[in-house]
Amino acid sequence: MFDNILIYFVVIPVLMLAGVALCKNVKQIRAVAVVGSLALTALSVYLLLDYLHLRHVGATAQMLYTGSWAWFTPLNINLSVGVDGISIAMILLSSIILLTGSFASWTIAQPKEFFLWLILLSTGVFGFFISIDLFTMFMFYEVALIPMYLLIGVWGSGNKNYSAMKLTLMLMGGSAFLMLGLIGIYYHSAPEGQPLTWNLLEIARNGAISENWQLFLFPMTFVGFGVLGAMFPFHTWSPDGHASAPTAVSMLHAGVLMKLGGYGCFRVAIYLMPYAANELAWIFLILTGISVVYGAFSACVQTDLKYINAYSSVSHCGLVLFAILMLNTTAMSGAIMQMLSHGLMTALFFALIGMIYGRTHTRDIRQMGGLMQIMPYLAVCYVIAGMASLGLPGLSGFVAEMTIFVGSFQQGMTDYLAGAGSLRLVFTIIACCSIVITAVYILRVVGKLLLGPVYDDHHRELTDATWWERLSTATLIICVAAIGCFPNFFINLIKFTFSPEIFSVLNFTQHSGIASVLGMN
Amino acid sequence: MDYSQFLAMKQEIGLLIVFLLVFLYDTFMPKKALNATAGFTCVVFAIYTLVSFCCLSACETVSAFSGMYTTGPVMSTIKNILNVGVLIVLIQATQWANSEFQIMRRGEFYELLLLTLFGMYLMISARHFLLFVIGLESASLPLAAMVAFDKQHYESHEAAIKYILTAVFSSAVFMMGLSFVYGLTGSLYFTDIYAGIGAEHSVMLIMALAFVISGIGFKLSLVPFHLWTADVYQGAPTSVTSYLSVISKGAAAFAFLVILVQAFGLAYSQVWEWMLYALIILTITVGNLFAIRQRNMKRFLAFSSVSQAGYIMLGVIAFNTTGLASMMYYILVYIFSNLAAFGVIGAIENATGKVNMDDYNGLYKTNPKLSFAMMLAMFSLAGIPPFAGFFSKFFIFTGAIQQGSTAIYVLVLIALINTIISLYYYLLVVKAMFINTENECVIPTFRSSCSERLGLWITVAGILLLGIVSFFYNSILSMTSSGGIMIDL
Amino acid sequence: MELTMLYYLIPSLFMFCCGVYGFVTRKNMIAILISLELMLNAVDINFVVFNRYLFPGNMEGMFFTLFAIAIAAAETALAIAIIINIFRVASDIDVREINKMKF
Amino acid sequence: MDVTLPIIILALPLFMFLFLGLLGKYMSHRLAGILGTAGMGITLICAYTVAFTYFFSGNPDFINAEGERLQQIVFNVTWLQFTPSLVLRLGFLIDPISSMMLVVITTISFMVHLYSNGYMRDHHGVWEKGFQRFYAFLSLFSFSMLGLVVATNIFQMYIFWELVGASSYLLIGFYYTKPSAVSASKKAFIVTRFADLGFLIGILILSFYAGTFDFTHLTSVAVEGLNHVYQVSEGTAQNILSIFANNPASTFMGASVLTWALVLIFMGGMGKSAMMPLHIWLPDAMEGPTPVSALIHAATMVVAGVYLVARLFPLYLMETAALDIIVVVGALTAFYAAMVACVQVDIKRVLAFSTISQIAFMMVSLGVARPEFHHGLGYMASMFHLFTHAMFKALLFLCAGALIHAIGSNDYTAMHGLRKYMPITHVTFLIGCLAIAGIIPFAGFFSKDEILTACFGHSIFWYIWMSCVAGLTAFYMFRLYFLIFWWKEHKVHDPHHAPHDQPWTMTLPLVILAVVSCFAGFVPFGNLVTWNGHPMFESVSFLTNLENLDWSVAAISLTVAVVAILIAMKMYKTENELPAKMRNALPALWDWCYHRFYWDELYMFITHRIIFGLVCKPIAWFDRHIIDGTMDSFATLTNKASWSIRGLQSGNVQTYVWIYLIGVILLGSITAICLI
Repeated sequence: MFDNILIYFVVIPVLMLAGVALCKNVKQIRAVAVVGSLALTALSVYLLLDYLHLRHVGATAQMLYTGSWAWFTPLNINLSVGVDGISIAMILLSSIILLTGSFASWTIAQPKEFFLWLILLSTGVFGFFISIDLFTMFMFYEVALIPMYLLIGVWGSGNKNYSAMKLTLMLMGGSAFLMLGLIGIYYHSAPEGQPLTWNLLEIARNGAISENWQLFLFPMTFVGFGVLGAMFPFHTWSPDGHASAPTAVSMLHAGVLMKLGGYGCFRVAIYLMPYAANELAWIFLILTGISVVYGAFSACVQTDLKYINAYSSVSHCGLVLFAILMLNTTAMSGAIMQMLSHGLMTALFFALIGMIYGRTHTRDIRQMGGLMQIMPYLAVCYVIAGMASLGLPGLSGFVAEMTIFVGSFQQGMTDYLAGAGSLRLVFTIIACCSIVITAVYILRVVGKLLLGPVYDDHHRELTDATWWERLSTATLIICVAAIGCFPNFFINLIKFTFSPEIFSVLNFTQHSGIASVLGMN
Repeated sequence: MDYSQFLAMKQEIGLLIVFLLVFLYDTFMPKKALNATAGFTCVVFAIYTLVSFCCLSACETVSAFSGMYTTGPVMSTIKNILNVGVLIVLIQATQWANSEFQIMRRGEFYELLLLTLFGMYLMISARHFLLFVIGLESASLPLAAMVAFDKQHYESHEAAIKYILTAVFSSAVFMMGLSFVYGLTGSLYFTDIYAGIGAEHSVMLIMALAFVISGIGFKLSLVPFHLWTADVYQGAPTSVTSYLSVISKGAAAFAFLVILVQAFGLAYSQVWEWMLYALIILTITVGNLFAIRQRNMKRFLAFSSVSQAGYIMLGVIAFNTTGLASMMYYILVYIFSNLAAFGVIGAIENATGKVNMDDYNGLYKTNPKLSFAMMLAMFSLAGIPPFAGFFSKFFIFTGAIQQGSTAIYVLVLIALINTIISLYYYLLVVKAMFINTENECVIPTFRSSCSERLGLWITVAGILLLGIVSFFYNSILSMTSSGGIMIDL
Repeated sequence: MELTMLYYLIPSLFMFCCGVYGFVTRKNMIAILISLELMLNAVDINFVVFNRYLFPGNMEGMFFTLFAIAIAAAETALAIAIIINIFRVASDIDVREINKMKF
Repeated sequence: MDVTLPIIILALPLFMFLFLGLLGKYMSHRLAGILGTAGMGITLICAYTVAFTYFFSGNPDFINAEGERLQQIVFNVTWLQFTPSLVLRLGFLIDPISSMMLVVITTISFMVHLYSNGYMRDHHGVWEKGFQRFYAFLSLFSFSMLGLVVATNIFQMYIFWELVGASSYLLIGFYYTKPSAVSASKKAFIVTRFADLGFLIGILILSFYAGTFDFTHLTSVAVEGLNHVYQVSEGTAQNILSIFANNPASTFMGASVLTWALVLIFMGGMGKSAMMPLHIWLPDAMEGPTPVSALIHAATMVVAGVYLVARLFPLYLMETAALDIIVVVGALTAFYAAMVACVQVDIKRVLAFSTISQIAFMMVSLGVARPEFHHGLGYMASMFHLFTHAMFKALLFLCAGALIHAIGSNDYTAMHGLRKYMPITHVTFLIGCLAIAGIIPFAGFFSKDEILTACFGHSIFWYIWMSCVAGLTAFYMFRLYFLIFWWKEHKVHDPHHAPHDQPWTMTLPLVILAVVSCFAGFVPFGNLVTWNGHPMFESVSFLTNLENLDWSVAAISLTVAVVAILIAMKMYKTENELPAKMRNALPALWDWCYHRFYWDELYMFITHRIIFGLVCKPIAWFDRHIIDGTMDSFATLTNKASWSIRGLQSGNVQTYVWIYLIGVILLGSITAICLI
């Protein structure tokens, strides 16, 4: 079992848990956290390189490093792991954000409990990304959800009890639907007479889920994951939750946890139920298309920094689901890029907001101004994050959005010319408009918060970033720039999965669902 | 008559021996040795539990007294599960039993407890309604006495009278139903009833079935037969409450399944499925709705146990081996989770006499270990991984859905949505302990007695291991699917 | 005239209903206990009658009745004991006063 | 051609940006300035080498046997692969216009780098705060602009298009403590962003149908097709156009898909080149330091739109409808900007509006260009004007910078009669004015004359229109000139601080640019830059442009210009009542011009009232109260339900039993009813 490298993505966090539990003072805790997350980062980088090497020498399996260990044998539940480029990208993202997050929470109160919960959360995240068994996937998914409650409730700020409870309950509500969907999938995972299975790959290979069942199970799973992906109208946990959460938690939650939603929609809902995905895409296209512009517009009038970012996350994550639902290679790879990009970007945002809040003790942009003169380093980082978010070339946001737009537009025109309705086309153009709105609210914040004269003279004594803050932000910025400058590397990393023989949904050319329902011919 | 048939009842006999030992010890030992009664009982019972557990592998299906009594792997497993629960209860009760008020009567407490356990054994193994009724009554009547144990507390008496009156009433209704079943089928043997009732639905039989179900639903505290639960749980001594909440529920649930399957099997499955759908939805929802408001921890757990009973019934309605196994597993996990919660409550009550949720505010600051155990219990009850509760819930849903009808999907969806409500109130406790700080009289830091700590350690270990370690569920499921009571499905 | 089963069942059902009625209407707990006895006896009558008329071959009903009577006795004893306790504590046996724990 | 020089051209400015940006604050101001200038100087040399090799080496890669200039892609690396066919490459394309642009950009940029060494410090030699940052941003801008002009495909162009937008944002907002500067930069970015949205969608449409981003592919197809269309026969045009024609959706809302694509792309151009109605950001952009205005908002970035249209010119020729739109937009903008420029007080604003007007000239001339008239004279004229205008407009801005630096104010009212105090500035400014007014033999004359000729060839109406605009141009430029240097004597409070010419770092660029403005007109553009690479004239000499003038047009435009200048002189040479009189004569017109026809107020209304007030705020409210309210209401409803049923648990045994009994009976009876 321990000859499989993937297992260590769960083992190391568990060891970290034990280590933190045994720690005596804050120094040791920091040491454990940093060393552990560094180890995870190193491991994921090694995994990345080794994966590319294997592909290069001609590994053709869909998932590599696959391993499967019997767990609940009578129910065919195994601990099956395996990764492809997409999972690896996600794992890399998670480890980086865990690392920077532990730097960002260098001086947190009650560090022991905090890091216990934080690491438990990341255990869930890593487990989710490496597992290809629906049961373990779901288990790790919920492991990742619940520490949120205490992290926000204990270390949060503002209306934290309400936010924490709301966040937990809404996400659990999503996972209630999800659980039903997954069990349903299990009982239709294999044709009559053959043993049932929870294994993603086998289910996809069997393709035994009948069309009617797909139509019932797809919404269950998609909504279940979509809630975590902040899909309109189930996004309302996100503003309050992020606003109340402590820095590192916002980073991990917006940076990684919300990606679980998109990843799950993509890996479970669409991958296993292509027919329903194709038939029902239009419903969720409308919802996600709405959330793209809706989030952006809402962000324009917020005055709390975290609310602004939460809404922009709604907009960006909406774009992820939107692109996934295009059911077309380019758009889907764009969606993955967007997950990476948004993860790093928004983590950077929340880190900076946390640092600014820690100094000024307010997040209201009307109470601040001219921070560029006071804390230039943080201000410049904020500008860079903003530029990434509004899609400046050379930073991650641009490549992701452009890939999505190109792919969606191709798909939209194909639909339109095939007489399958202009829904995709229309919503693509609507989504394109979001780049302008994004510019509006980003520049609004930058202008109000960083530039202009100093608003509050008490702020003049404030200090600039400390070394650990510099470390964490610089790391994130470098990653953002790396994606922005060498996108093709990542595209090559993930593109293997998007071949029609693996991803059967790509075989659907006629998107009859939209046409038949909306009659847009 | 062949008295060797008694040898079939190994576990019952073993239990009787334990009972006699405790009785003799309590009666004839010198006064000062009595302080050790509790320890003595625990040890003896532990030995018995161990032995019966070891015998489990050697156990094969036998029936005695012309089929009145049957035992087999599955039956002995559930009995062993109950034994474990009782053992934990005994350990946790030690502190309370040694308190000065109980000092004179603690022997009786243990004897009554063991008697009720004996009754539950009979309920589980009975294949004839006469034996079943005897088991039922001897499981419930002594409980009334145990509920009334806190003589100096008025609540204890109120709880007792409410319990005894409703219990007798429900057993009357139950036996009324039985009389009609007897009248219609001419026998009280499960198998004969199974054969006797035709496929056609007669109103009288349906009513009779409703009466019977209500009688057992009373013990399981299914809505609307649950109303005694909250008051009794609140009034009774904490140890008794924990015993009520897990052991008798578990036994009743299993017996319920046995009766439905064996007496009112396939021919009437449609009928009682209808009834169970209604009962389960009511039970889960109403239990949750009542639990939301509760401030008294024992009352709160009472309602939570009501809704938990609903989830247990999902295993019954599944009507297949997976469901049975999941139900037994659920009972096992539920025993550990609930006893962990009651262990903490009892410890705090014994130390400070506080039982309100508001008193728990800021508990983590003063007693981190206790609040940690409590949190694990709550998460496990709420079904949060990686704690055992998650697995039991997931498996019981899996088992239920295996039945495959559309109605079951709806039922499970409702149950799942209810888990959100339950998560809410379980989190309220966690919130009180970890997040709330506004509390003028925080529970001071205290060191709970070693027996309580032992009990808590056992339960916490169970919560952590029962799920992750797949051995337990796998063995239960393999046992149920290899014979046991489901053969005739 | 020849007595059919109905002649016994109807009174027993009536007894049962009386018991229920008494239970939910009487204030005095002793009276409630008596009503419970009525219900249990109705059950006994049922068993005996069914056994005697329908299945004279075996004695299941009769035996059940015997056990039921014993159980009823035990229950009454226990209930009386508890009621006495209550009377000691509350010096009142009005069942409607026994509602300190509610909601 | 080997790749070292092109790579240096792109890499060096980028490196300078990173270097100065990251390490700038650890080095002295002077060193940073020198490094930045030196870096730009090297880039300048490389760019010149590349351009001259392209034009004059006669290398068969660049010019074929019949003297046709060819496009050549020096390198082209895959950057991002969307689909097997749609690949986003970063490369280096040299052809006439890109080489020409290389020269322009590097020249002006170098001048500005040099100039800023003097400008960015006050009279006591104290350096501006953030001087290094300034040079870093300048390098970033140069990098982006160079990348834009050498783009091999339209998506690369879009990338650098965004980058120049960002660097212009940074430079306009250089004085970030000034709220006006901040809002100006924000405005500039958002307006251009909005335009870029059109650009993006245009690209998407174009690439979907053409299946490629590459200019070479797009245009070469079109070029040869057009050669067929205009020289051989109509028939073969179809199969070239067919890539856009052979599908049901080829027309959308009446216009062909190609038209839509091109118009949308032109929208991007409108944003960057400040065409009406997207021009509003440019006047405000003058909040930036004057050298920045000279570099970005006069010479280089603002002509990116013109460059874009020129780049895709063959495609536009396939859809002349788009070209007509360009003509209309351009002509209106030109006239509007000229009108406004006549009454502005802030000298930089005057120059800004004149820039808008001049760019509009280029646009018009592109719009009127047709291969059948003088081999697409308009195209050549537009590029020519781009070149000359860059020179003299940069000159004018740098002069303005010198004036502002000396006086410390942007208003001519604070200046008046400076000719004695700042002779060099005076002369150079005058040269600039003559050039832009189109007085022979200064640079502007030739290019503007070609443009008017092209208009004449297209339609007489636009010719007259544009000639009027040319007259206006001459008028307002000389109004400005006279108001600054004449009008009345300059009041000097104390002789020690009398305004004087600036240090050599600032005057040298003025002189150089002035010289260039004098002679740039004689560059035989017709042989260097034409729409399809075919040279216009057989023989080339120093006087080629003079010989090939269309004297009828030239004479008219000259007279118009001279008359305009005379009027300006009459009105503004010496202090008099005439301007006030005229202003009172037409108060409404004056107000509208002075307030730029209230465009900004209109935009304020749309953005603040409509977008914010009627879209954003309602949506935010809706989210908080409706969506979130619904979610919360689930919780509250559950709670209410819990309270409402508490009565069941009355605490009274008898009710318990009642409920029990009712439960049993209902359970049985309902089941019975359902099943029987």
